[in-house]
Amino acid sequence: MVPLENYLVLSGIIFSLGVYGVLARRNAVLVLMSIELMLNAVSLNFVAFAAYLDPDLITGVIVAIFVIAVAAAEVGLALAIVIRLFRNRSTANVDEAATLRW
Amino acid sequence: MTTEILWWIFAAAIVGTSAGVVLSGTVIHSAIFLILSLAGVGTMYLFLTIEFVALVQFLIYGGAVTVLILLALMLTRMGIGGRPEPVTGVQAPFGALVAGALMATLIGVAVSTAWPGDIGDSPAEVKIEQIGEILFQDFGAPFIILSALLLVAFIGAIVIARQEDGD
Amino acid sequence: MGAEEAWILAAVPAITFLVLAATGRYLPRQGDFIGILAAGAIFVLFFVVLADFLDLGEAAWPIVNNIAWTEIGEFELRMGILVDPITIVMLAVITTVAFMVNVFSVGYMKGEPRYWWYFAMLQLFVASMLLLVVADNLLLLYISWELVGLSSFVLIGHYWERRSAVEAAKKAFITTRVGDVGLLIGIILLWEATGTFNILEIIEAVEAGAVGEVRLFVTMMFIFLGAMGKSAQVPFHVWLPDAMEGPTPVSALIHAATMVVAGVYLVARLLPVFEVAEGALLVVTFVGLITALFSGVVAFAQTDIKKVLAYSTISQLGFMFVALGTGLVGVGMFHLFTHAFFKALLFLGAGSVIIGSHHHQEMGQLGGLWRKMPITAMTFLIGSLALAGLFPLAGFWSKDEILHAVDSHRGAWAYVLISVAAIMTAFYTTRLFIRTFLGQPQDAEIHSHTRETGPIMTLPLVFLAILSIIAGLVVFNGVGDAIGFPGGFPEFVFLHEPERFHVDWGLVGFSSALFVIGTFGAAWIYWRGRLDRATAAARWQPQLSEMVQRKFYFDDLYQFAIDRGVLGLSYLVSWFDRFAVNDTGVDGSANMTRYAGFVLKHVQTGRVPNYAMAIAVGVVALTLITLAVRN
Amino acid sequence: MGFDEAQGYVLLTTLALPLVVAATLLFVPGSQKMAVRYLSAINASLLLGLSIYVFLAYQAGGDPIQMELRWAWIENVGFLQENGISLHLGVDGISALMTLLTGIVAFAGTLVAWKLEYRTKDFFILMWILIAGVYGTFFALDLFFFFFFYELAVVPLYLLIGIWGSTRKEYGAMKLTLMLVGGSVGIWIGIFAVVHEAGLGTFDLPTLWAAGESGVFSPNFQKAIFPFFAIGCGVLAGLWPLHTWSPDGHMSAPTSVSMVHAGVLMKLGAFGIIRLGIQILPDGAEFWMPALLVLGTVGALYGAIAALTQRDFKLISGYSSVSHMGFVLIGLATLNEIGMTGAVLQMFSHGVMTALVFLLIGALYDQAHTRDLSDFGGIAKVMPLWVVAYVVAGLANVGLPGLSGFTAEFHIFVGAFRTYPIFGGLAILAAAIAAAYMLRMFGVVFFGPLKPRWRDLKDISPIEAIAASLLIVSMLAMGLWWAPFTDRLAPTILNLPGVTS
Repeated sequence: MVPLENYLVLSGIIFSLGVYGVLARRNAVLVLMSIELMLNAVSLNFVAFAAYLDPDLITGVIVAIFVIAVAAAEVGLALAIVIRLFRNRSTANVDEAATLRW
Repeated sequence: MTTEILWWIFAAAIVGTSAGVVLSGTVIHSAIFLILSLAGVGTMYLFLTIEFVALVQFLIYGGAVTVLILLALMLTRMGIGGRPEPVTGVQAPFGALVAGALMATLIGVAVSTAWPGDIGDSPAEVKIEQIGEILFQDFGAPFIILSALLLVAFIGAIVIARQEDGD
Repeated sequence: MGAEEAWILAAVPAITFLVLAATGRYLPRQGDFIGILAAGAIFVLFFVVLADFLDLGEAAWPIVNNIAWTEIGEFELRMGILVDPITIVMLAVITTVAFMVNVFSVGYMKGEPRYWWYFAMLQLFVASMLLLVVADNLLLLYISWELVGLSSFVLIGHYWERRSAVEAAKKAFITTRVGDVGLLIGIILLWEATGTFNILEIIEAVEAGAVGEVRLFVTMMFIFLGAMGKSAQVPFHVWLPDAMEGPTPVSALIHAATMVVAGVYLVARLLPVFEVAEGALLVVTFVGLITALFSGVVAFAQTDIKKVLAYSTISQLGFMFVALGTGLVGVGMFHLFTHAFFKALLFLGAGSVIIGSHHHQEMGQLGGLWRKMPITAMTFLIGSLALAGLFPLAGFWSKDEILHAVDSHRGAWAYVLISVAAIMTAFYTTRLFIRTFLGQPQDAEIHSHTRETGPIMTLPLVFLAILSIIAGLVVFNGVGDAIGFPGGFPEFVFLHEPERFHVDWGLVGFSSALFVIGTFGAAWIYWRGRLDRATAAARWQPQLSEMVQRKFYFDDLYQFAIDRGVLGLSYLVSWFDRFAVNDTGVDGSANMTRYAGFVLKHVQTGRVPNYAMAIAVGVVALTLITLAVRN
Repeated sequence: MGFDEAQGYVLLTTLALPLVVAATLLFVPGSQKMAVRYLSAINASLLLGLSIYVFLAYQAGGDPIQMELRWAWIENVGFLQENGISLHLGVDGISALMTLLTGIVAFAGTLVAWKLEYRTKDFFILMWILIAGVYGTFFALDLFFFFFFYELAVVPLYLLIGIWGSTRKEYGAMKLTLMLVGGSVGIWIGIFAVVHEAGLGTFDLPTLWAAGESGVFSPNFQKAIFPFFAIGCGVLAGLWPLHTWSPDGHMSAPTSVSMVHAGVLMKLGAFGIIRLGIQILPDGAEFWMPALLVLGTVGALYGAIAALTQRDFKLISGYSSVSHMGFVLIGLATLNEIGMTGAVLQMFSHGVMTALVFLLIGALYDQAHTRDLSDFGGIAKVMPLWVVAYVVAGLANVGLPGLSGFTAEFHIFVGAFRTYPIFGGLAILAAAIAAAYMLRMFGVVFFGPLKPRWRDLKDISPIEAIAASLLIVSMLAMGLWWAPFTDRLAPTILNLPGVTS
């Protein structure tokens, strides 16, 4: 059967790709997608652990469900911000929005 | 044996599509890759015999979230044509480096750690009833709070995205 | 009331002070009669104390009476009074002169500003001075020592609208305070060594050898510093001539008869300790001699009546220290006793001249007052002769005693020098008298307005003049016996053994010769108001003359030291505080923080990817560190 | 309820009263200025009465700590054990005297603020919070509450100076607050180190003192931690070279704040050094005291010398405060009974004296709107009472016998000579310099010919005169008959660990 390590490695790869996306891409929507990738990686991790290590107390599964729900909320909010940003600045590039600066 | 081969195929597909998400030059392509990647992760849940989560994954991610993203893309007219401009920021190389380091670390940790329990076994089957019980009994309060969070988030999203007078 | 309650003497003027200070300005005549009453009361009370003291008899001396004050662990403090012959002498001087000055002031201060305040402060002075001489411990002595300094400060500065008066008051207070630093250090050192402030106990302990030789010498030098400051000995003398800015009766009381002799009193009081401290008395003699000679010379060149008298006082204080330096407490105290009367007389006489001539005190503007102010002139003459040492006036006997003491206890060098100082005394005194009262009026305008002063001022003069004539006679055994004392002055006030006074006719002749030389020298130069010989002398040695007139540059030197040294240091410290400590140290660190913020704020690019990058780097780094630590 | 416990409630009342008044004032309309003033004046009188009571009721020969009261607050939680944090009040001889000082200065300060017109209500609210903090610090026998009240006293200062101040007020207020809070950080670190090292799970001071005596704190620990307390509290006590907030802070502060600040708050610093430093860490104190002595002596001389050429009234007082607090440090550093008694006496003496000085400077500044010495001259003519009061204060400053300054300084000198004769001599020298700067100011400002522009100056008002006479009476009391003070102090001080007789 597929051992636990495989899932962990897979999730690590997805997560790292997400990180790269967040760090490298300019488009806000893409950054958001990368975050979704990272969240997925984490969910996968949780579920895998739950299934392999703790089958009776399937807390990891619950967490994964929560993650999905929170992700939905987050995406909704984040996209609203992106739309707002685009409307105000005519761009969705994150490196052009620098209002967080002092 | 068949399962393992299938697993490897799906795993490769997930990695490929995920890479597609972050590397693709067009946003709309990225969005499609994202759908595929999310679906792939959903199949992974099937491999782990937790069908409920897989279902949720397909429905919510594959359905709602991606629809939202696509909607946003349309509203911002980003996916369609537009000026050719660099898709990556100035810190992309450094980001690759960091992400690579992170990947190496995570893989290293995953592989080198001796996990407790008999890992060779297939994962335990998880019944939906079990999930339901735990979700509504042990995690009742967080569940309710979560629903409130969702509500607040969507109201917030509406408020933020609303077209104001004078905009 | 007996000698044990001698503190009442101090309490009476203290209460009077409070009454006058609180209500004086609203009372009729601004309350001056209360001051006189109080002074008269203590004058009478003194005789009560004296009678009781003599009644108790020699066996009961010294009379001690004290109460517990505080106790901090082993640090126990008792406050109280000590009455012995030295105290009695001081009490006699203070009460008498204070009474005379109070009466005289009514005339002198008439119509002056803050009349009531003047009388109030006079009482405060008398109270503190009396407390000083009855104190049985050095702490109480120091307390009253400072209080007399305070009253002196206030009274010198009585005319505070005049800048010079304020400066003089300040100078007096600060100069004596420099000496007081020494005194306080000395007192504390003595306490360290003996564990007590009580004077008798200290003497006992020191005589028993409780203190090491060098340490004791150093301690006594510190204490002597205090005495030098208060008694205006070189180099602390500079304040006394300036103190003449105060009202003249104050000069008579404080700066001639009482406060300035506090230093002498202190040394006399602690003479047994000085004796044990090897060499300390030699220093006392030495300082006294230098002062006596120095101020005698400076007095030659002074033209202000009061300034001449001030330098004369300094010089006479030097005589007293010389006498104490021989270890004969009776001799020093005797000169203190007689000097108080004739010097107070001279000052009050000068005050009378000032009032009579409508506030002129420069000898260059006076002269020929003999006819205009006969009583003042007569009494002044008596005072002058007593000071110069004419047989058999008061000053003669005390000076005679000093010469005798120096002759027998110090070498020939001291004898010669003190004789020279005695000649100088006669010289400047005669000069002062001739230029003020004899000869032609220097300023006809002033002369024509001059009138003799009223009886309220001349009566104290007459009284003091009588004392100046007869006070010296108490040195005789027979006189002392007759008024109830155990004998003459040296048999009453002594350190180890009473000493019977004998007239040494050889010494009388020598002393009179000194008087004659000085007097006739001055008369030869200044007779009938001629100044040509004096001018010729000045022209003969212009540099020397200049030096004397500038008082050997002491004031200039001090001014220089203060301006350049002390104030310069203060500016330096202030600058250091502002620029080094505050601007560099405190504001500097604040500015550093601000600058750091200014620089580091650029880290905040405001671009989310940069922050994300920071987070990612941090996560990776932390993970790696955790792993590294765990392995 | 036993008598001693009942007395504990006296302390509690004293502590709570200003807070209650502050809370009440919140509900008084700001326009009702007279109501605010009367309420504050009544409160100040009550506090004065209570403070005098506390001082007199403290039995000189009794237990070191009296009038104890303990209300448990947090205990048996986490690392906290029995009596973990409790409102533990009580006074010893030192804090009894400091309580008296606080009562006197607060009373005088309230009267002086009578004519304040700008935001009267807010001013008094902050003032009473500050006073409560001061009382609390003196009463607290619990490290947590000690620190709590200490901060409660320090923080309102910023607003009081920043809003009601004058000359460069923002700068002065900011500097003062930053430096003091910086010191607090040190104290806080020290407190945690001590509580942790003791391992008793309690902030209770008597417990920690007892623990210290049984040797819980190793000498090395003590040596390491003592500087935190000494410097942390030293900032507030004007420890050289951390004194520079003092001249600037005083220059900016409004009159009554200057009075309370210089009069009482600076004493909190010295009090903290005793309470935290010497009482908890005697070995550390012994090790570091020579350093403190040197700093104290430098401060005493430095302040005095710098004051010689200042041109601003308040700067002179500021520097003279540095000098006098230097004396306090010298006294503490002697670590013997007389010297430390002198130090505490000096805290009281300097408190009332400096309060009087600031009161008078304020009274003059309100009319003249300048504090430059050279602007003045001969004002004794128009303000005789003012001048007399100032001269009394100045003479106390100089250390003239009969006034409190002498009593205090004398004890310090004697104590210093016992341990460090050279420094004793230097201290006396500093006291002599005080005469120079005081008399210089007298001469320039009070005497000499009256400058015409000051012909219309008015003498101090009756209200100010009451406040001033209270302060003068305090100075005379200590100067003339100091046994009531030393009797209460000496047993307490001898009881402190590491203090020799």
